[in-house]
Amino acid sequence: NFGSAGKNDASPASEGKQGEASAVKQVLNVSEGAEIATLDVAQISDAVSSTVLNNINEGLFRFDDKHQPILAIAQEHKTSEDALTHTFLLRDAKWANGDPVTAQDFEYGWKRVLREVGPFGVFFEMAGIANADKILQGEKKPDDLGIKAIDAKTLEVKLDRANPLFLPLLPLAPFLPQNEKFVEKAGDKYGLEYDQVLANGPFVLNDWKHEQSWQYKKNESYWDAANVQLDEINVYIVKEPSAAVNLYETGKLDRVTGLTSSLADAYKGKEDYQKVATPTTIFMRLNPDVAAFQNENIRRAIGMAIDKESLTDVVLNDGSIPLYGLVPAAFSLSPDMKDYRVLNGQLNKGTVEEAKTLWQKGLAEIGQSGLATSMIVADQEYMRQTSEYLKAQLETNLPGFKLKLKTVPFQQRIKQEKAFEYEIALSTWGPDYIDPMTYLDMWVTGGQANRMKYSNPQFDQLVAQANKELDPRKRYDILLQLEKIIIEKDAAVVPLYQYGEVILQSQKIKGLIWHPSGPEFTYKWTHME
Amino acid sequence: MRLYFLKRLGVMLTTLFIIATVTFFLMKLLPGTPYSNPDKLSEQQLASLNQKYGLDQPLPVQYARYLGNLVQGDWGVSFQFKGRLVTDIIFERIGPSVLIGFQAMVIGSIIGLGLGILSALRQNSLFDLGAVTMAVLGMSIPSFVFAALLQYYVGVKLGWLPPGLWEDYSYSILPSLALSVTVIAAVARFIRTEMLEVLTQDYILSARAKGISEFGVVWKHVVRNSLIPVVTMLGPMAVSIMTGTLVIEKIFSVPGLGEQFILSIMVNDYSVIMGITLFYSTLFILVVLLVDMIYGILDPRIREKWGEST
Amino acid sequence: MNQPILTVDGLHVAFHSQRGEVHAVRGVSFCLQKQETLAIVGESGSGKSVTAKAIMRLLPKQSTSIPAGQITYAGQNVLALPPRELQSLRGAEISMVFQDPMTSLNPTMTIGQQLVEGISKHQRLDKAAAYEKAVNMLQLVGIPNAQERIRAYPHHFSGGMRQRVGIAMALACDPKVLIADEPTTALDVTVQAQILELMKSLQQRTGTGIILITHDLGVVANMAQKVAVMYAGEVVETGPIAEIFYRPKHPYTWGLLRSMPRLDAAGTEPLIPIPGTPPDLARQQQGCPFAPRCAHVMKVCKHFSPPLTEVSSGHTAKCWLLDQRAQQQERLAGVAGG
Amino acid sequence: MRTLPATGTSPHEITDDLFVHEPVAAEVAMEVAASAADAPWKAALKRLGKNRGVVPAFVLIMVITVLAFVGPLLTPYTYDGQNVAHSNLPPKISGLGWLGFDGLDSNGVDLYAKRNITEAHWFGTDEFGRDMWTRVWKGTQISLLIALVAALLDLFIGVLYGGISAYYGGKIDNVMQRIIEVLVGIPNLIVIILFILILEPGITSIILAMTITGWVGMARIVRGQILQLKGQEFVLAARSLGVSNSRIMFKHLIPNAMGPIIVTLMFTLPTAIFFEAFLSFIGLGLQAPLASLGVLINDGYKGMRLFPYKLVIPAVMISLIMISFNLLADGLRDALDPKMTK
Amino acid sequence: MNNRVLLEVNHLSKHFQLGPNQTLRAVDDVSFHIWQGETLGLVGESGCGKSTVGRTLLQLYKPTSGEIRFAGERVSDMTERKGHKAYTSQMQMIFQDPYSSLNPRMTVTEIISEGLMIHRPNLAKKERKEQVSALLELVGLSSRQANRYPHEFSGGQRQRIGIARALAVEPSFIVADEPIAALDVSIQAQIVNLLMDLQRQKQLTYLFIAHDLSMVKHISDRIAVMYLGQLVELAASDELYARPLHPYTEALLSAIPLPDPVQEQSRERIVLQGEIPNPLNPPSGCRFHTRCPKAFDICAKEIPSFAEVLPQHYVKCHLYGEKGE
Ligand SMILES: Nc1ncnc2c1ncn2[C@@H]1O[C@H](COP(=O)(O)OP(=O)(O)OP(=O)(O)O)[C@@H](O)[C@H]1O
Ligand SMILES: Nc1ncnc2c1ncn2[C@@H]1O[C@H](COP(=O)(O)OP(=O)(O)OP(=O)(O)O)[C@@H](O)[C@H]1O
Ligand SMILES: [Mg+2]
Ligand SMILES: [Mg+2]
Repeated sequence: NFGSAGKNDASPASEGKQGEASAVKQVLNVSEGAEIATLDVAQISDAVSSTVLNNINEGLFRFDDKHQPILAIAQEHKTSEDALTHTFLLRDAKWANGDPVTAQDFEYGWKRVLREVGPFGVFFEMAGIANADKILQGEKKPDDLGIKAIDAKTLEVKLDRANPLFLPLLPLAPFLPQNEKFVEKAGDKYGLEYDQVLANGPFVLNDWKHEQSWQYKKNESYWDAANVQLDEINVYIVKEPSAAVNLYETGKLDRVTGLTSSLADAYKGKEDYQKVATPTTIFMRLNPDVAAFQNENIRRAIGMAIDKESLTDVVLNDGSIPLYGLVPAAFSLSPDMKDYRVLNGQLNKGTVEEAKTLWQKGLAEIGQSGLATSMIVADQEYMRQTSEYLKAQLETNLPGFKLKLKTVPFQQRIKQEKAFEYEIALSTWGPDYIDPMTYLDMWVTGGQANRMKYSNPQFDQLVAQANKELDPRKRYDILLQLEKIIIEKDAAVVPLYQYGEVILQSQKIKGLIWHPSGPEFTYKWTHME
Repeated sequence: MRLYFLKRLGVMLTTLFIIATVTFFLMKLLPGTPYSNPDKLSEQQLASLNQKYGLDQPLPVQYARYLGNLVQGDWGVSFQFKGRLVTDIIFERIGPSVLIGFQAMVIGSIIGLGLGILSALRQNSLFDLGAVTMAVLGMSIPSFVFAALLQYYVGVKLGWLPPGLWEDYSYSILPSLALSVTVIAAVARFIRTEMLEVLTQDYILSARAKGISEFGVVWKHVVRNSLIPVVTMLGPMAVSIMTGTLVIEKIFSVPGLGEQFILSIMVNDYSVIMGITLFYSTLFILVVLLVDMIYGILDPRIREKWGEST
Repeated sequence: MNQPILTVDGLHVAFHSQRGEVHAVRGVSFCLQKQETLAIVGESGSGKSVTAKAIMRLLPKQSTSIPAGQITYAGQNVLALPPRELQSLRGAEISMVFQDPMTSLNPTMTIGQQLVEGISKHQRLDKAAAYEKAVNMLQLVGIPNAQERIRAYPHHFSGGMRQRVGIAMALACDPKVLIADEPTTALDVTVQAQILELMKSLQQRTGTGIILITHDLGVVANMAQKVAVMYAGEVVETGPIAEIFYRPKHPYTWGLLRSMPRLDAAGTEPLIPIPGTPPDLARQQQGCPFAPRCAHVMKVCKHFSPPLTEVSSGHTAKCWLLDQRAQQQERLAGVAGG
Repeated sequence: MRTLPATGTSPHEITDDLFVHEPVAAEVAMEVAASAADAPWKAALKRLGKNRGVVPAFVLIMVITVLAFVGPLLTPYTYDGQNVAHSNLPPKISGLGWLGFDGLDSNGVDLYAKRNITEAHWFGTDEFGRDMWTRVWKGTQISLLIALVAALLDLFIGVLYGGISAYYGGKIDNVMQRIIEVLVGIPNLIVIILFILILEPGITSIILAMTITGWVGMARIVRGQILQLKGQEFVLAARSLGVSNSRIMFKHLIPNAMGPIIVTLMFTLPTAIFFEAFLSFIGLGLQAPLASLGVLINDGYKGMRLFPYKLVIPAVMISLIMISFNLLADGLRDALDPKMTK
Repeated sequence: MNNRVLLEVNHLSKHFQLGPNQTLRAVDDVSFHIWQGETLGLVGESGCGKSTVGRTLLQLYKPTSGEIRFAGERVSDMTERKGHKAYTSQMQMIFQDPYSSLNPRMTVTEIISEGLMIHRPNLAKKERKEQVSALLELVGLSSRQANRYPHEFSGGQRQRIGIARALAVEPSFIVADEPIAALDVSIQAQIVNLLMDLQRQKQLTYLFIAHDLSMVKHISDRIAVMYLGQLVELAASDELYARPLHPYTEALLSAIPLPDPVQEQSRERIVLQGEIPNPLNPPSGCRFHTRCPKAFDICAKEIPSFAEVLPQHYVKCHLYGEKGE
């Protein structure tokens, strides 16, 4: 049961037949758990905001229903031999105020993100765009970025290195065009109110009541308006799942997410009940400063001692699924359209007996009779539940294991992880982009998100290789190999589960596309039946 | 007396200054950064962001700058809502909080007074026992339980009122009701106890001897003389309720200030924390002042003590 | 003039306290005619105030009971009146001046508010007129600068001034019966004289019957036509004023009259009090309550309650000495003269 | 006139020979004087006993307290023993099925039968399969302790602070009230987060966290009362006796403010209990798997639709505790007030 | 009585600030002294400031101006140096209002033993209890009532509790603010006898405030008459009754009710005419001139001095000043 809400639906291409169902009002009502932080492309860093931008704006590419980049404002894409120069030909698209969307808008937009020290500025480095890294280091000016408007309709982007990730990143928010005239006029207010953003995408923002709701209307001047069927989308901010469910019951909402255990069970078996595996992974970091965690057998034993199925299905019961690897299921498809998880299988899965044996062996090796350690846990509900379960599991299944739980605020957990002030950390990771690499390259030696001094030269070398490999198949093989090294061979990290969501979605909604990373939804091809 | 209040106004500013100072430095001790996605930020990114927002400066410099801006009426901008003015955030959010808080106070005070007065007058009766029990339940069961019950039964099952969101007036009723439970309990308990005390006073006899109706006696003589603890408690309660309550706002999806504040602290949104703190403290101090003034209105003997102390 | 406006018959009041019942009033009877002043004197703690409050039905319901007795006002049984009628009675028909001037005024309302309250309840006056009347009343009881001081709070007033406010309050509605519980204790003699005059003139004008509770026998002499002497919850002697002053029959009354200082006396010799302490009202009493302190006590006094004996028309006393069998005792003649 | 029952020694008839002068014997008077009434505290205790709510309330508190310690021993389960196979079982007590302890879930399915479980969990189990009976009693222990601590803080800091502030008045009052304003003004949550960084979680930290502002409400209430009381004549009288300030405070002022003090106290208790739950949640309170009633309610609330017992049982428990405390407190208040006879 | 001045009051004033510009001069420039072992009676119209004088003496009110010397020492210095406690062991007050001056939450024993506990801390509990019983009996209450609360007593009984409370401390000076007003005559006699006995035995000194002039005369050695915040006359009691000089004193004496119906109904009184003046805005000149039957021009203009007209007989009246003669 993989994939998105829109999994069973037509691809964008097959979408085009317009409504015999014109009797149905093309209005979608959904909820969000948080307010839009900002709609200023240079400032955004959260999913809600990028979802809005994804639906009111359009960059060179946009994601299709398989989360693959497809041409959008770019009509044509040409790559040089060395894969270092990319040239885009833009189609005749318009901003909602009538201005044409030009190559200059892209150049201005990208450079502006770097000028504003936007949090997503790193994406330019990730994409490998020329000079991005130096600009971020402060060695060069944002104006030196490798992007150039050849003319109004031709855009040239230069890369530092051939990069397989370049295209998959392009649909993301930092790469959207920005209308200079409008941005400068809005000044400080840019992106803070619904009338302080300029659409060039399928929808325009019609209203935005802070902390309350916002509303999209179909953008009639969108180049592909003919394929947009929804007239109106209302998004309400509802922070409590039970409240959202109540609103769903009264028909105020067509789709709600994040049902908690009890609510989930209450709707199990109903038609509108769905489970969605999100790409957020939960895992344990084991600090190698603790002598026992330098022992591979002990690390492996810890992983095997935990009954992950019971954790996700009984204790959490919120749609989460057990994870035996770094990369979550339903996240990335290989060039052959196979799921990464399926390809790599369940790594380091064992029985409690195996765990016990390994544990005894490990203890003997380090000459200890038991292990008293502690785990830092962020103060989120599901984290707390997970940690309570882990404590019981480890303490019963591994004789001599004593685990102390230390609940701390989320910010503190991050801080302690970064400073190595922990023994075990119950950590989470979410993707930056839709590629397994977002879960893998964090473990390179000295990596910024490594935070447990993991170091394996072979691993580092393979990551470097994958980053250069332009052949998708070969590259995917490396990616699969990487996970095996860290989990199966080194048993360095203890993956636990991937966060899942139980959602209720009205049967009327068709073609709603949900993305595991970046923007959450694409409404362009959605319609009501 | 005017002098007294002028003086207190001066003192109020000092108090606010102390609160601002202490909060500022405590807040800076909080772990983490004010930037979103702290999990992903690299050291170097952090450094450039810090530089951009002046957070790389020594604390006293930051503090001086903050105060300087504050004096000029600049409360700063939010980090979590990139660049939105703190004042805008507060004033957008405070409306709903005040509305439901105020309604809860009104509903709570009226029902609470009614319950409390009746049960004091019928001390030890069954009614009294019932009222006390209700009040105790009201204070010992958290308001989110009432909120959830109201939402489900009145909002969904009966469909009488919207179960959540914030659109027109009707959306404010359920949250107000849920919030009022605590107020009812508090008012009822306090008025009852104090009335029992006052009812034994001699001047109640002399009021009765004048032949005024029992209602008149209770309302004009007993209740008024019983109000001091109620007012003491209601004042600060009104402030905290009207500046927003996390759970109720969350449950009913009310765009109020309460949720905002907690969130801001969790994500270290410095300027918003400071803004809301100052806003709240100002209100609190004003209400305390008001409560003291009401003491004076309720009991002239207290009023004159002020005259002496100036 | 000879129709009683208020009669109290065999009134008995008990307080429930944790020590058991306190029988504060034990069968008090008297009657009050129109335009008459009945003075109640007696031991402090003998139940005078309680009797007064019982007439007003002001005793706390929870902690008191009235197991016996009747109070009749204008043919109505006061003890059985429904609340509404009781309210129209209180303040308008029967009003009361409280003994304690401080605690009987509401500390949080101005003098004016408290006065106006009663006035506007019983007299059809608008606010301004009621206020006018209140100022008037204050002037009548001799509060200087009444216009101003009507806005003052009770604690701004001296004891005597508060007492006068209480009097003003009670007189405001021209009651038919005025119960004045030590109305002038806190007043100096000039003001006291003035207040007494005021009460008298009210009496002349409206035929008010006054029950005057006081310790000041001078005031009794000035005001009363009839006197009831109370001791330990009982009326031990009652009669026309001249009878009581000149021909008292009860040893307690003798003691009272004797213990007063006299202005014309030389001054240094000690006063003559009644020895001993009054009985504990929480206990069931046997015999005459005064017996333990009585100089003329007889064996019978300790075991049997003395009967009510009519000495002359309207003059009754409760004492075994009045029994024929005791009259034989020679001693009596000797003491009665003192 | 009442006829009085004659006692053994007294004559039955009025005979002539009784009419002889006979002064009261001195020893009789002495005998009367010696039999003094109860000491005041005894009297108060008696009055307390007479209040009709007090005895059942007291019994209930005793029962709950005893069960809080004995309860966990009555089942084979521990408060932290997980058994996922037994997760989310509804309460079942054989014989008490009619009371809702029938093991049926909200759809009327007998989960015990369905999952072939023979043991009965009296209060059901939570999502980890932990026995709720033991957890609830364990939680009651903690919550009672928290309530006790909160009450002590209120009484020791709140009453004293408010009392001193109002009694001395003037500048002292001014400064003390401003301190309260500062304490209330500084966001509690920030301070608590900072505590988490410094302190080990546990009772000490809970107490510390409650010490910051837990007593403020009490202080303000007491201040309001004392302000009203201190101008009264009997305080002047005490001053003229040379009574020390502290004695005036404790003997004259505070007893007269007892009503509101007790009610405030009753408000502090649940507030403290839920404050502890909040602390536990963010990491300063007791560490999981220990759970207080507050934590159980917070947790139970989330499953309220499908597993109402998880919320209802601890909520009923807290309500029972609070109702008994309140009845007791009301009784105490009445007993302490000498004017309340009955 | 010996010739030592126990208490000396010089130009004492106590003003109450009622509003921003409303000052009530409750006591205005009052001077007198009290010999050790003497009883000074203080009489006057109600509201004229008698209680205020008494309370100011005890430092319950802070004097607005003027000084009080106790046994030669300035009271303000004394309380500063030795504290309030030392001072109150010398000086006590019986409060006018027996209702509000008793703590409703304390039993009679507690109320009375409080002073004992403070000033005689070494007393064993049992002794203290005995003392309390003795005091109760002394004021004519029975020790059986010792564990009751004030509200269970009648007005007169409460008054006696107040007296016992003051006596418990065994002070050398007592301000008795209408200590007997609420008592029946027989108990009045008892109390007055008691006070006088104590005075004889222990050289006690009293400031005796009362309205009952016959009682004042009986107990006092000298009597001071107050009117509207000021002393108008001061003389030995027999002298004052025999030869009242101030017109107000005359009026006062003539108004004493006599406990004899025949005499009382037939006597003549001096009835004071005119408005009772406003203490917030007292009349100019002699404060009594608005009601004085003997007033003449100068009375409205000039304040008479408090002069010794006859030996040891002071009066504040123009009739006896040079201008008046
Ligand atoms: N609430 C009460 N509970 C118990 N006993 C009471 C109560 N009120 C009054 N008493 C008792 O009843 C008796 C009569 O009191 P009451 O006030 O009538 O006396 P009194 O005659 O007015 O005396 P006084 O002249 O001193 O005012 C007293 O002995 C008193 O102790
Ligand atoms: N606390 C106070 N605040 C304001 N005014 C007061 C206060 N206490 C007394 N007064 C005023 O001071 C004046 C004198 O009062 P005081 O109580 O001394 O009179 P008094 O001579 O004792 O009268 P009484 O014989 O009636 O008790 C009165 O006018 C009174 O209103
Ligand atoms: Mg009385
Ligand atoms: Mg006085």
